[in-house]
Amino acid sequence: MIEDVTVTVPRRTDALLEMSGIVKRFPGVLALDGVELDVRAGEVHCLLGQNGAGKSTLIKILSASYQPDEGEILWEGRQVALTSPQAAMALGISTIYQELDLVPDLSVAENIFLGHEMSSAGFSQRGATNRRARELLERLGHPEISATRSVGRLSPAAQQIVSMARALSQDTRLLILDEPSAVLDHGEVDNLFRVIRDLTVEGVAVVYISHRLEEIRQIGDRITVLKDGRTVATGLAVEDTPTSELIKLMTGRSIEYVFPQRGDRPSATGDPVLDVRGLELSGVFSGVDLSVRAGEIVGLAGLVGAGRSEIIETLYGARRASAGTVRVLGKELRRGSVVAAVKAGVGLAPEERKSQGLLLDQAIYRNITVSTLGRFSRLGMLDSRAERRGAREVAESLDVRPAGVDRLVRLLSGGNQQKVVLARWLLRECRVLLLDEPTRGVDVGARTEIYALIRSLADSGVAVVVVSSEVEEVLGLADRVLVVREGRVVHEGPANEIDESRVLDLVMEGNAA
Amino acid sequence: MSDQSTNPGTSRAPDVGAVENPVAPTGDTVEVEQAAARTEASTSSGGLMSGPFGRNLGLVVALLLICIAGVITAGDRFASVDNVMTILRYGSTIGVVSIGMTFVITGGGIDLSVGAILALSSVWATTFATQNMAEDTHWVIMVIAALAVGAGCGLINGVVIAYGKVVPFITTLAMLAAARGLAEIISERKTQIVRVDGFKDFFSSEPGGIPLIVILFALVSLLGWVVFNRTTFGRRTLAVGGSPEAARLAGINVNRHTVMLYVLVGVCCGLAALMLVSRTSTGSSTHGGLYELEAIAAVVIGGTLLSGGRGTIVGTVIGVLIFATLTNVFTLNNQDTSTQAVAKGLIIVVAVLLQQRLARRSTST
Amino acid sequence: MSDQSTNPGTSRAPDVGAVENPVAPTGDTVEVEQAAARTEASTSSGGLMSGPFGRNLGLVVALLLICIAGVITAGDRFASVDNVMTILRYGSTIGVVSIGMTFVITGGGIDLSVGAILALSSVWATTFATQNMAEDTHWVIMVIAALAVGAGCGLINGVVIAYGKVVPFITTLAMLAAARGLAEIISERKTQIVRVDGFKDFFSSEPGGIPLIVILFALVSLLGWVVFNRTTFGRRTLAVGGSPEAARLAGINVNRHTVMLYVLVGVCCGLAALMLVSRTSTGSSTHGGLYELEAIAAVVIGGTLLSGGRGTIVGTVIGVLIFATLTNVFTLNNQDTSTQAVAKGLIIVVAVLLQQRLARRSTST
Amino acid sequence: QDAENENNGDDTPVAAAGSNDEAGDSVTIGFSAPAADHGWMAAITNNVKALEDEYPDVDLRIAEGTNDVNLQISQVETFINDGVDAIVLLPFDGAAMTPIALKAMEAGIVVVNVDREFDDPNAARVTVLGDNYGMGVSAGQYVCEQADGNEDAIVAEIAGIDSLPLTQDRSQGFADALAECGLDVDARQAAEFTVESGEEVAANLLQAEPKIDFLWNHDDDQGVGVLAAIENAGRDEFVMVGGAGSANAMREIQDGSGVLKATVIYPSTQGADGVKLARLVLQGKAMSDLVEVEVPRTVQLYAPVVTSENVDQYIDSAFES
Ligand SMILES: Nc1ncnc2c1ncn2[C@@H]1O[C@H](COP(=O)(O)OP(=O)(O)OP(=O)(O)O)[C@@H](O)[C@H]1O
Ligand SMILES: Nc1ncnc2c1ncn2[C@@H]1O[C@H](COP(=O)(O)OP(=O)(O)OP(=O)(O)O)[C@@H](O)[C@H]1O
Ligand SMILES: [Mg+2]
Ligand SMILES: [Mg+2]
Repeated sequence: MIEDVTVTVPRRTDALLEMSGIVKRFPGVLALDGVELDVRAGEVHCLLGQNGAGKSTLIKILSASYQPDEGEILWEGRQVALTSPQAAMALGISTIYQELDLVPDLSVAENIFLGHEMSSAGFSQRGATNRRARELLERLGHPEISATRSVGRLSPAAQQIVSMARALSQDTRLLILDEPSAVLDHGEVDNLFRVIRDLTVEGVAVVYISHRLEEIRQIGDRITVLKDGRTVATGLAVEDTPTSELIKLMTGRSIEYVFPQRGDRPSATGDPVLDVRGLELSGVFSGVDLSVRAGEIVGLAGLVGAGRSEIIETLYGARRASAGTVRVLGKELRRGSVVAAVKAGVGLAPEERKSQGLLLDQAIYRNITVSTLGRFSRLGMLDSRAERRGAREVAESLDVRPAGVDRLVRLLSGGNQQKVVLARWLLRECRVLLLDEPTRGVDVGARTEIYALIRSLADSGVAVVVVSSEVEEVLGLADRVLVVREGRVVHEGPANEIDESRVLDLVMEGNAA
Repeated sequence: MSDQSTNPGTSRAPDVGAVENPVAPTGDTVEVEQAAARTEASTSSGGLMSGPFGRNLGLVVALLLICIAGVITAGDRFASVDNVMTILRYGSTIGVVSIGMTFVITGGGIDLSVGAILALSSVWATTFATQNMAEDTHWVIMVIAALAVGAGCGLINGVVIAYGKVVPFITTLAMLAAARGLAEIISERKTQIVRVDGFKDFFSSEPGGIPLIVILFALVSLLGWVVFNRTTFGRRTLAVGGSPEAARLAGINVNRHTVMLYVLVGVCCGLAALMLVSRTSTGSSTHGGLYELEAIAAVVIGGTLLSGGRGTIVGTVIGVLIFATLTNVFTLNNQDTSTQAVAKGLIIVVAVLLQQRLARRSTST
Repeated sequence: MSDQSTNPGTSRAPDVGAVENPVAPTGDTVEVEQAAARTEASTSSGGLMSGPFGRNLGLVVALLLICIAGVITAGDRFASVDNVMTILRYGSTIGVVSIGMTFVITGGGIDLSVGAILALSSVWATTFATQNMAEDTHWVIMVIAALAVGAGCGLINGVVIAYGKVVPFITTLAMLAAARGLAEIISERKTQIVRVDGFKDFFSSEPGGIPLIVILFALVSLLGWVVFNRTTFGRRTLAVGGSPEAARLAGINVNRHTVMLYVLVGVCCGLAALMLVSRTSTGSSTHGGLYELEAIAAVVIGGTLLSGGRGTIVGTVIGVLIFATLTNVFTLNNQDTSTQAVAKGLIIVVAVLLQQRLARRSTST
Repeated sequence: QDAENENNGDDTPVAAAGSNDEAGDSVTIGFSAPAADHGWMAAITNNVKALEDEYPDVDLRIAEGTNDVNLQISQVETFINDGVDAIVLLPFDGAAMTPIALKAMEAGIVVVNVDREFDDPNAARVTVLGDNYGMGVSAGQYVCEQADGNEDAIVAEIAGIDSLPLTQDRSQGFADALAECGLDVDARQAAEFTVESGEEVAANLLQAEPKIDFLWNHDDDQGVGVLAAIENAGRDEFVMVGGAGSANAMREIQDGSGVLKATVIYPSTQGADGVKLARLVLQGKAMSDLVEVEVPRTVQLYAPVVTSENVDQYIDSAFES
């Protein structure tokens, strides 16, 4: 595939966009410190870097959502000032932001054309808008998404498609995608790449950000690496740069094993810590049996929308099961009660980290201790010294960066935010840990650390359930794998007895037919 | 430097997709369903008749129940054309204000100063100066005065909120105090009587047997519906209220839009002031007392989300009618104020509960 | 990144700094920047005194300006112990309600029924039955009655909001109507005069020359501060208001906590009712008129975020004092109500703008 | 019906008033007033309600009290729709209710205007007025009497809701009467007719004026709060005059130990008087003590000053606030 692209794309060497010496300061943070970037028409330029390296900040400057403190931007060789999002759009810069920026109560078509509505005399031309939207969705390979449906009703993956359609609804010369694949599964990513290739053939330049390095190999032409707000390498040709070197450029160290070694697990034969029987949430999934022993990691694989999140949310009590029982250490949990689950020693790191997992505008230590407040209080009075100490200990053991537990969680990078959520349950010393997409949007370095952490938790006797859309991750991390399709468990077995293609077959079955 | 333009993910959770994501288990099991129900409803906004009807089923049922109560307790006294006109005339003023309020609330704001702006507009339109000018030229001068005062107050609200970044609640609370105070100063606390006959004649006319102010309310509702659902302004209002950051990134001038929303509600207050002036033939600093609460209540009961991003004009109109009819039925039955207040409190809560349950049922099948 | 991690003093920063975020909520786009500024401030805040002070600098300045205006225009009549007591006595009732309101708003809710609950509590505590009972037994019965009524109303609010999923605005609006109506029915719209001497003697006592109700306000503020900043309850309130969903998934019983918040504000209303009963020596269904707006205004001016998740007791107390002092200065200068209203409107907006600018400056250096 | 016939045939010359009270044709009378948010207004409505039992021939329709002119207009519209025989209207704002009153008159309904006057004489068949200006004058004259030539006396005034015309009238009357004896109002604040506002305003006012000689408070209901503030402040150097004439205030005057020495009556029976007059007009009766065969157009009630000397005379008819 990659060869195809390099052959068919007419390489132009003249830079469409050049950014140099870009500096962006936030109070107390130097987010960008002299970044260089040049992008050519018709290429896919990948932007790599750890969480917090400044990738999103850079592209927000490009889309004029931020103003740089220093530096200049050349567009087709001419210096431009990007003063407002409109100005950037006028040049043909379209952006798909890392955090989906759609309006839930507007329809798909209305979202696509928000800000540049098709209208006459202020009246929306709904027919034309819907028609154009359908065309765009079709071009993106998703004619099944209804143009009149409200976006809030769509799955995250479909919302991502709508964002794409939105970016394509204008005359685009430069398309920026900030981690578009985080919510997509395999098939969807392939589809996305097909669209990107079509665009580059037309001479559109693409800036692509992702933490999944294998995607860079598949789609990228050249690479720029950011580290701590500086450009450490720019214009690297994808073919000539081994992954290990990329990792080294990004993290400043080399990472040998991404997944931790599975130890031998004597405990895996003991009584189950978590035992789920016949769990059902009507209309979503049914007949789910699941048991996890102390020290065991069980992975749930499946397509986006298969109902894996619902399964673990239900067994956590965040949704009320319509049938079935959940036992922890033999004790049955009250249905639909998170409080009961937490009391029994269950913890959940939810899928939507920011809205469901964290109190973004509060300090790190408060996010860590929120489930353990009782431990630091007597008669309701908090001993905040002890509380901070407790939080700091866990944060340090997880190497949450930057150090210091008084920082607002909002300002942490994705990987570190995830560590904060894990720290919460680590502090609570829970018996069962439910992890929903624990590494979504997390960079390679932090990802490795999180894997190691999960493994060491398991080794210390915690029963772990991991949901992930990355089959590789499930297979690499889990001891046992359950494959979920359309709300049913279709396969269960040890992780080392199944391979990626088999899982994909299981997952796709029925979809393909 | 441009600190204002450089902020992502502002006051709302930045991840829009996640905030109102139906997949997310919001609140608790009940709420998830509600969210689903609500979104479902708004997707089907295709047809005018089918959409609003299903969505507002609970409200319509509540209104019907009140009407039935009216017929049972007051019979023909309730179910007569005259009485219906009485209800409509009564609901018109607050109705026009509520339509404007629907826009502001949907756009993520709130306006506590509507009653005060109404009072100020009414006083300004009826000052001797204005009336003298109107006599010399044309009574339209009074109309222009009222609308201009409303728009001006709205403009001040909007600018302070959008550019001064003072929260709407505080800004409009301050405007409430200031506008009513100014109205008192201008009128010297006297009720100002309208002496311009053309004005009175025009506004109290009843073309086709329907009072002009009722026609005005109908027109404003219709216009409001069209603007809300069929124009870019209306759609952008939803975007600004639902996700100001997304709206900004989409190239919408959120600040300017916010200002326009407050000007719009200000103009509505000006129009309502004219309606009230014609109805009472006076301008007074006491006009429009507690209209803010009544308008907000009608809007919210109608199904508009108080936190912005979701609104319905049809719901607001039904909400206004519910309150007006309720009051009428109470009057017909000679109820004393206190019992009314208690009953109203109960009915409000029951109506909302009913609305929620029915909306869920009607969309989950 | 590295400059962040080497930031000194993070580990020894006392928690106060982080508890009450220093920056007033300012509209939309400036917020992230402020968030950053806040961390900065909280990491470097030295002690108890500097924390609240710097954070509320704008408010303190506003209060000082008003005091200076008072001294200039009214001289010793303003700057006397008696006058300070007058101001404090005046601010105490609304102050106690505002402390409760701070909790509810921080917890993501709002309570429009505070005034009505206060009225109902006052009437219930002073019904003849109770007074007769009190004469037979002890006036403490009246105290218990007032607090119990407040708690009961709060309980109803809380249950309807938390379990019925009716939005707080509508629920408490309904309670406003219902409680005031009930108060009128119970009192038969008569002002009920307190005849129990023990009660009057106790509440109008002035231990150490300070009126008891002022002492009560101080105690409630102190208690409120401790609960807000130093207990698990306060911490959970912030969590529930900041992100109810995240709080729920962290194992907090959000519904129960919400109910407790409304009970708490209800009890505050009950206490405020007792204070008002002792101050006016009457119970009346008209007590507490418009307290909802005044309390919310004081809370929001103080810097508590109307959308929840961030609050400050110190700010609320200063907010209450600003309003009380302002009224006092106006009265000392014999200003009429209209001028007062206009000036108040302006001052509110200016105070908030000042607060925002100063808070930003003081934390971004 | 029997009673009616009896009445018609009854020519006993005893008390003409008595014959007016006897049952006549059945009449339907609508009554609407502002919100009963303070004692005096509540007394108005209560006095009207009491008539329902007194006159079996009157079918009384009492609409919800309201301070929203829009709503009050719609209440009158409802009365017109209902075809009541008479409407007794105590408007929140007289001028604002004029158009609808005119409409009612045009519809052949007898409109009785109570307390706050319409701006068109044709809008009412009978107008029952309290004398707000006269009330101020009475209070002012009493103060002048007590001041006894002392032109330096410090006079304070606590008014009612300032945006109501009646408050303006009272204050005007007060100021005019004071001017007669060379006095003027040194401090004036407006409360809201509620106990609480009375207390708040008085507390601040007392602070503002370290020494007061006379204090006129427009309304005895808010006066309860004013008295509480005075007690809280421990002040007793002045003479206070009340307004409206609640039973409470009269007991206070009777007791004589407090600062409240007098109150100016503002009859709370106006509404009831209006209903009675409406009934007479409808039944074609006259005010029997007058020679006139029709009910007069305007009845203005008297605003007497009640002091410890004549309090016994008034206390029984006073309203409980
Ligand atoms: N609005 C802001 N205020 C303060 N600091 C900010 C702001 N936005 C970003 N930062 C900080 O700037 C740095 C760069 O953030 P940025 O979001 O660009 O990283 P990123 O490379 O996109 O990371 P990720 O891979 O996690 O998306 C981080 O340290 C972040 O905390
Ligand atoms: N509240 C809701 N309203 C409507 N549809 C919903 C709701 N919650 C979930 N769904 C739908 O149910 C299906 C299951 O979603 P879910 O997120 O559980 O899948 P998943 O396997 O966890 O996928 P992912 O990898 O995205 O987490 C999806 O199609 C989703 O859109
Ligand atoms: Mg990023
Ligand atoms: Mg999921």
